[in-house]
Amino acid sequence: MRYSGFRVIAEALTGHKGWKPAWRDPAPQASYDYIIVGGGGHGLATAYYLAKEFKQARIAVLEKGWIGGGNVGRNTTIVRSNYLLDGNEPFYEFSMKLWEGLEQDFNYNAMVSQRGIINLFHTDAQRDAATRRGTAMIMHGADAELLNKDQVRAMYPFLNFENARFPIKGALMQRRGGTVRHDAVAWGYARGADSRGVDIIQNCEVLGMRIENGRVLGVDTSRGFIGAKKVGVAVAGSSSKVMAGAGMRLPMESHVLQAFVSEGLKPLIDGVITYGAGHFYVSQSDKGGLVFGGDIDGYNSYAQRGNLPVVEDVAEGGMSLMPMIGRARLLRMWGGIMDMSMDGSPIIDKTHIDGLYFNGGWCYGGFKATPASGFVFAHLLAKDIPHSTATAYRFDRFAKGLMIDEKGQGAQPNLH
Amino acid sequence: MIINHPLLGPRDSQEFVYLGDAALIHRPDGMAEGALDKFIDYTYLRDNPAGTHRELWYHEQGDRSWLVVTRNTVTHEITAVELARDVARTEGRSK
Amino acid sequence: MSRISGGQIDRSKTLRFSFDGVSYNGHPGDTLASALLANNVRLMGRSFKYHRPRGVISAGSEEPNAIVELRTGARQEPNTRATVIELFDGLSAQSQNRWPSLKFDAMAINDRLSPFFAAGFYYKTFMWPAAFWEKIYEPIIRRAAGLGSLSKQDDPDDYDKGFLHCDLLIIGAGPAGLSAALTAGRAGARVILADEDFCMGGRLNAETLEIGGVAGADWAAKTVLELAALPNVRLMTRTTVIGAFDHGIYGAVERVSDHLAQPLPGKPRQILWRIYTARAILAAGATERPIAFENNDRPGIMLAGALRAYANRWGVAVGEKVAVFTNNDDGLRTVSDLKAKGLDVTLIDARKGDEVIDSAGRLGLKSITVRRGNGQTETLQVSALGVSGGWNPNLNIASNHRGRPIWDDSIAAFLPAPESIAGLSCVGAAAGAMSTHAALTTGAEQAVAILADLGIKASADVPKAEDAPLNLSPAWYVHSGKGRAWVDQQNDVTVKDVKLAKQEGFVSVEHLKRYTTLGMATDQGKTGNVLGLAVMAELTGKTIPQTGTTIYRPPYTPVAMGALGGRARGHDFKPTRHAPSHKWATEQGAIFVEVGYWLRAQWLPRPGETTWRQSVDREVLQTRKSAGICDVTTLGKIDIQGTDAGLFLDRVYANTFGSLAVGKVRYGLMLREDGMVMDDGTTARMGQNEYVMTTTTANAVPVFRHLEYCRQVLWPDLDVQLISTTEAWAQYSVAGPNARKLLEKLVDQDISDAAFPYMACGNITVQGTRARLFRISFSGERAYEIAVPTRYGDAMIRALVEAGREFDAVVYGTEALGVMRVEKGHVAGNELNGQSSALNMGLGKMVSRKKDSIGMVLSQREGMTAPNGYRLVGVKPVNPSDALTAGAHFLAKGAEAVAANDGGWLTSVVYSPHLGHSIGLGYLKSGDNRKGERMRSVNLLAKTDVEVEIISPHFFDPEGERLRG
Amino acid sequence: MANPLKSLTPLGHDKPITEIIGAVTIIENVGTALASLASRRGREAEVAGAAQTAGIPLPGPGRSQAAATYSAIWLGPEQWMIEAPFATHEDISAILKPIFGEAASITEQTDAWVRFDLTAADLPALFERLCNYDLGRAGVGAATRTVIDHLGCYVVRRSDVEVSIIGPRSSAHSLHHALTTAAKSAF
Repeated sequence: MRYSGFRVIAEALTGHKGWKPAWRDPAPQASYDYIIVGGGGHGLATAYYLAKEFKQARIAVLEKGWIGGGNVGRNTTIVRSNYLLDGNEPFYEFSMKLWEGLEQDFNYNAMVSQRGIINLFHTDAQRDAATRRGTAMIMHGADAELLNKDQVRAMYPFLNFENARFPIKGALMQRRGGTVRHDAVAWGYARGADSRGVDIIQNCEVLGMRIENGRVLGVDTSRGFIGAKKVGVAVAGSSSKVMAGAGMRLPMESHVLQAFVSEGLKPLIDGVITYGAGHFYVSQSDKGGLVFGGDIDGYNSYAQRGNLPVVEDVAEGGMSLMPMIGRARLLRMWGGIMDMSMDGSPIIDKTHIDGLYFNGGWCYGGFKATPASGFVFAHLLAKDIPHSTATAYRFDRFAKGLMIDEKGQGAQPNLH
Repeated sequence: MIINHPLLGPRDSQEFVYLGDAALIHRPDGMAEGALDKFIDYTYLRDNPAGTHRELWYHEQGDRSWLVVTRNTVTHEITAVELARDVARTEGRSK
Repeated sequence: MSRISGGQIDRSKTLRFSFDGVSYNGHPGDTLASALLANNVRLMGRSFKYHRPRGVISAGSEEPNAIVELRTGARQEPNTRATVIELFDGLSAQSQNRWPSLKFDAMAINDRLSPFFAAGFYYKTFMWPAAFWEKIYEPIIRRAAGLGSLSKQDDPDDYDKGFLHCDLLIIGAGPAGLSAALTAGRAGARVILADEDFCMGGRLNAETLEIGGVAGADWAAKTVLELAALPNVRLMTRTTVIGAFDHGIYGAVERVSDHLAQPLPGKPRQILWRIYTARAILAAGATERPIAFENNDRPGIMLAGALRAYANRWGVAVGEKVAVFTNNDDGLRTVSDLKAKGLDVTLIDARKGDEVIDSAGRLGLKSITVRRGNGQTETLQVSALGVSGGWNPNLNIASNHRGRPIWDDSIAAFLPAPESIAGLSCVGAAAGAMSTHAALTTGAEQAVAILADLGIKASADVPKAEDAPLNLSPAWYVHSGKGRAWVDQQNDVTVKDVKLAKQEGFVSVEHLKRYTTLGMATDQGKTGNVLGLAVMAELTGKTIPQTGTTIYRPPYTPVAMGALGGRARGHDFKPTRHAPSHKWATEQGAIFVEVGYWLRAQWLPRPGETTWRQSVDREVLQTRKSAGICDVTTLGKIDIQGTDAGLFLDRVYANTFGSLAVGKVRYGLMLREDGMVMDDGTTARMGQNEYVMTTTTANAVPVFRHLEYCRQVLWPDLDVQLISTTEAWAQYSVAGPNARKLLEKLVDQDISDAAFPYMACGNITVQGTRARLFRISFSGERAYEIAVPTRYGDAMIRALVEAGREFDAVVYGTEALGVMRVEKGHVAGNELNGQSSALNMGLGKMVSRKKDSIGMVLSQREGMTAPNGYRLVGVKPVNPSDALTAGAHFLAKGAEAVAANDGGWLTSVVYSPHLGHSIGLGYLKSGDNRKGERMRSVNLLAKTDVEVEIISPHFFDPEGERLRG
Repeated sequence: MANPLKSLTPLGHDKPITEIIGAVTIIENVGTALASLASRRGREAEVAGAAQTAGIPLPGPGRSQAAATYSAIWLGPEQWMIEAPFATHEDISAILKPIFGEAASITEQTDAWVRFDLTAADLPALFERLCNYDLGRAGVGAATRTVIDHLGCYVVRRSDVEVSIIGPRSSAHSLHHALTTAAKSAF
């Protein structure tokens, strides 16, 4: 069933009796050609593109809970392609281009809103880094601009320019950056995949992998064994747990990242603002809530909740950057579990087990990567070769000394 | 969180800096055969358990002791806190 | 007037206040809501989506409808619940989310168009053409959305943070909390009793029930008096416990000044308390929930307990003729209490099959339509309707750690799961103990049990109180007609929306919440969530617990960002570190720059100099010509002692140190275990077992942490002791041909080249004062670093300047320092970027393979030793008048500016007054073999494209003759 | 030889400041010389012996201890901060080194720190606005390092009504600002 303005009007006039379930609730079949483990944004996008772009069939997505209940439903909804390194930027720019056509592609309004993102800088060294990054972005086909202090002030006059411990000197801006209605991304992909025959199986937890002679045969689940020719794992937050089922140790730790939303407010902040002298970034949702976040709590955790020190640290950053928010109220805080990898960049690769593929290690970057992650993972699953924008996301890059370390922090996940 | 420092008693975790898995104690010998492979595993691979985890914390704003904290990564419950120096010695580290 | 007799307000005093510009009177003890109701104002707000006229439905912090903009100007506070605003003289409030006025709101058109705005409609449209989203649809949506507005001015008030410690934190000062506090307090335990209200007692203040033969409110007051007299008990009113965090830490916000027009001088508006507890008791009571029926959202329709509370606590009747719609005996209390106040009250008892099926009155309730059990319908003219669908225990905080609540059929509500948070016990209504007797008993008994665990003997002494059952028979929503029955009033989520969600497959609680926005409003669904769950349960034919539970995250009620930020704003965001020469440099009019927490002199302008370049060029040229002085105190200094100190240095530095002679200094390169460069600096051997390491300013703390890690964790038996001495010494660099002559005027020892050659170090005295001297250079000139105890740092800079006068010595800042180090090809911050190896920096030979050191092994990986990797190069513009910019990328001549052609980038750029053009350092692929090559340096942001020549990074005195002199 | 160098206090004045803010008296104390003392590996007993002979107390974890001339604060395992009157012990490390010889590592610390002595009848009421240290339960002689407004500081309870805060000297102004602000706010 196709969504459209006309449809909405027609349904409104006939009591909304015609709306059908957004996706079916099928029972698992005995076997599939492709099993995608994880009904989050990445898993659902993978299934969608497998079916739509790579014309594959007999695909199932297995989700232990309800689809979209993981990080795709608990993030700060920012999309951008302002990465520095060759291993990353082509991929994130590919993702940005997919965002730009996504709603028409999957016929669901995910409110992809390119209202611009700025990264403030406060020192000459940060400005030099912004020049290096911005130039690299443009070389990779993305957009970037360097704003001076006055240009930033014209855009956001309420920032603290006068009485700041670390004065604002300017910003790197990507106008194509912005926000997306996060839940709608999961639902849109789910609906699009379902309508192309993908079985989305909720409340079906993968308990183990069945592997014989170095080849995967399928997965044991809370709803029984399900056979598969190929199994793709996209379970960011639980990657180490699931891959342990295949006897693998991963180059990552799980950490909790808190995010926050304020009470609804009339429009204040049009785009996305990232503070360069504190751990704080903010945007305003279409409903009016200020959506903001900062650093991970910093210790290994699977708890999906954080502690006060980081809450306070984020608020301190916010108050020092925009002292007007003192009288806005924090309404809700939540925590998502991040795969924090050893160089801050993801892994999308085959494993040493035939038919078993892995997608994870997204650190903070998972949401904005969703479309490209699904696309390139589908490419890898369907063709057994990496997509041209994701050739660097290999397991063996650490052994070879080819880390993709945007922050230059080395092998310490909680610093990325 | 509260870390019950073996010498100083309960302290707010905000006084500490977190490093990671206490397996880092077992640094391979850089001059030994096959050191490269050992260092790659040592530096990059983690068990990352959902459950009991032995991890290194540094009391940077306190007495500058490195501690080995045994903590459940699902509940955050802490069941043991030891001086890393003592743990390292009992696990065979010396000079 | 709707004032009736009784209530806990001080009628002897009158407070003036205004709402939407109209002024009214109230009394101390009033909330804005009670005072407005007392003035016959029922319409207080508009709903989020349909802009429906709304009034109060509650008498507490669960209020979804009566939310206003409090105060004006920079203190304007959007979305503030009228039900918890303590009235003060001169209070001014405005209604919000309406235009042009509250009574006539143009956006109410949405209500007429509501069929088009069903749950999730926006996911299905506004997609074409794509460009229209940002340009047309979204701006309209954004303008319409949001509730109140911020002033966009800086918050003028201050906020504090604080830390409290106790044996027992009791959350909520109703009968259960007071009973627990009394028990624990009398036993001598260290108790904190916190309540969000400005008056302790909880529901007791709103009831006519008796405890121990006296009115409940009086018992509460008496109990508070006794507790206040106990030194071991801290009573905190106006204090909301916002959440339970790990290991017994609770967050709480105390509203110190919100009941005043503005804070007293020096006092904060609010304080964020971090409360460290051995144990805690949740006695937060329960929140009443409505029964949904058509048009159940009109001003005048409220919770039955709230209607009762306004009458009993505030002496306010919402009209003469009222009705009560209930499915439990608590509703009957409202009937009897209001009758006792002389009001005309009609009971509609759902348990008898009677139902309210509709209401009328656009801006305020005029009448309700009742369908009796026998099927007859009648219309009642009432100005208020109290609704009671039962009570939900306030288990919010008990579920902060994601412990799933448990359904209890006897009260048709969720109870906190036992042990859902370690150390937290729930008592009273929060635990489902609904009678006053049960509240008092569970509170006292839990306190006794907890104190026993803590080794404190206590005994429960519980006065007599009512112990009536609730007699509830579940009724969630009235099935009738086609109209809309509200579930989440603020977000305008109706029963129909829940049905639509079910129809479209959004049946799980998580999907229901996200798709319909149920429970996402500022009240976080305190009154609506369970109702919504119940509707979904009925639609899916499941029980409520099968359908799902709702768990709550912090904060319990929304928290001002200012309170979470505390004092850390403006210049107090982070501490400031001053260098020893700061006072002197300020006198000189120096320009300062933030370097981490430090403030360093960036350059020191002299009269007549109009641009920074003039000052910096002078500082550089004069230093190279004669002598320059620079405060280098900010570099990290670490005292390393012990018989294994040399061995230790060999492990942490990539190059060799054990062989360093006493009295000598050596440059050291420190790697991370992954083989990348962590830091660099010099280390001096001051004695047999005594070294002084210097680090970069930025890495002083991480390097010290790393050394302690190596010492304690990796090699615990090495005899090495560490302590930072960064702040103990004021250290100045004196550089230039005349540096020695200058110093000789001040130091008491022979520092001739024979006695003190290049790379020498030693303890000396300056005019009798203990000092250290190091002959090291960052500028490429003959240079010394001289250190004196910090208290003499100010005198030392003055002495150096004085001694330098005859040589026209200059004091130079970080800019000139940067120029000279680039001229010399030394790596610094922009090259030490954490992504670069020794090989990248042209220092590969420094990594000794003869010993095991941190990072040595992994620095040998193929990807890090590839010959086509980045190498440090020097860069100069072919046309000397061209300016280079740091961050620009290298491209071959004629190559298109695409990533495939990217050769590297310029890391640092300065103007070299010595060479008369701008120069730079950069990382260039295969840079080693490209000296003399001509390329372009391209900055695509500034759109500059400069032809450059790749040269050696050592622009100045490559042989280093000037160093040795 | 020119005039000897003139010293400044951590707050940058010739003389230390004393101020009274409501119920709190804040004194910038420059009358104490400091040096760190750390046992060399395996020589803890020697250090203890030498200290006893010299009348230098070596308190246990979380404690400070005063004696005739010297007092000491526990810094970390086998490490202490030794305090002595500045007037007589300006060159404190030179005085201590002969006492311990090669058995200990000694480092001059006098100038690394700013010390504020706070006097108030109700010190816990002030400290609950400053740091998470439970001063209410910390008796006389308690000493620890903790965080005050992002600064690592030692808190030493000298008596029921007096506490020393020893913080990083370069941040003396920030620390002083934090103390005075809290004093105004708390009382």
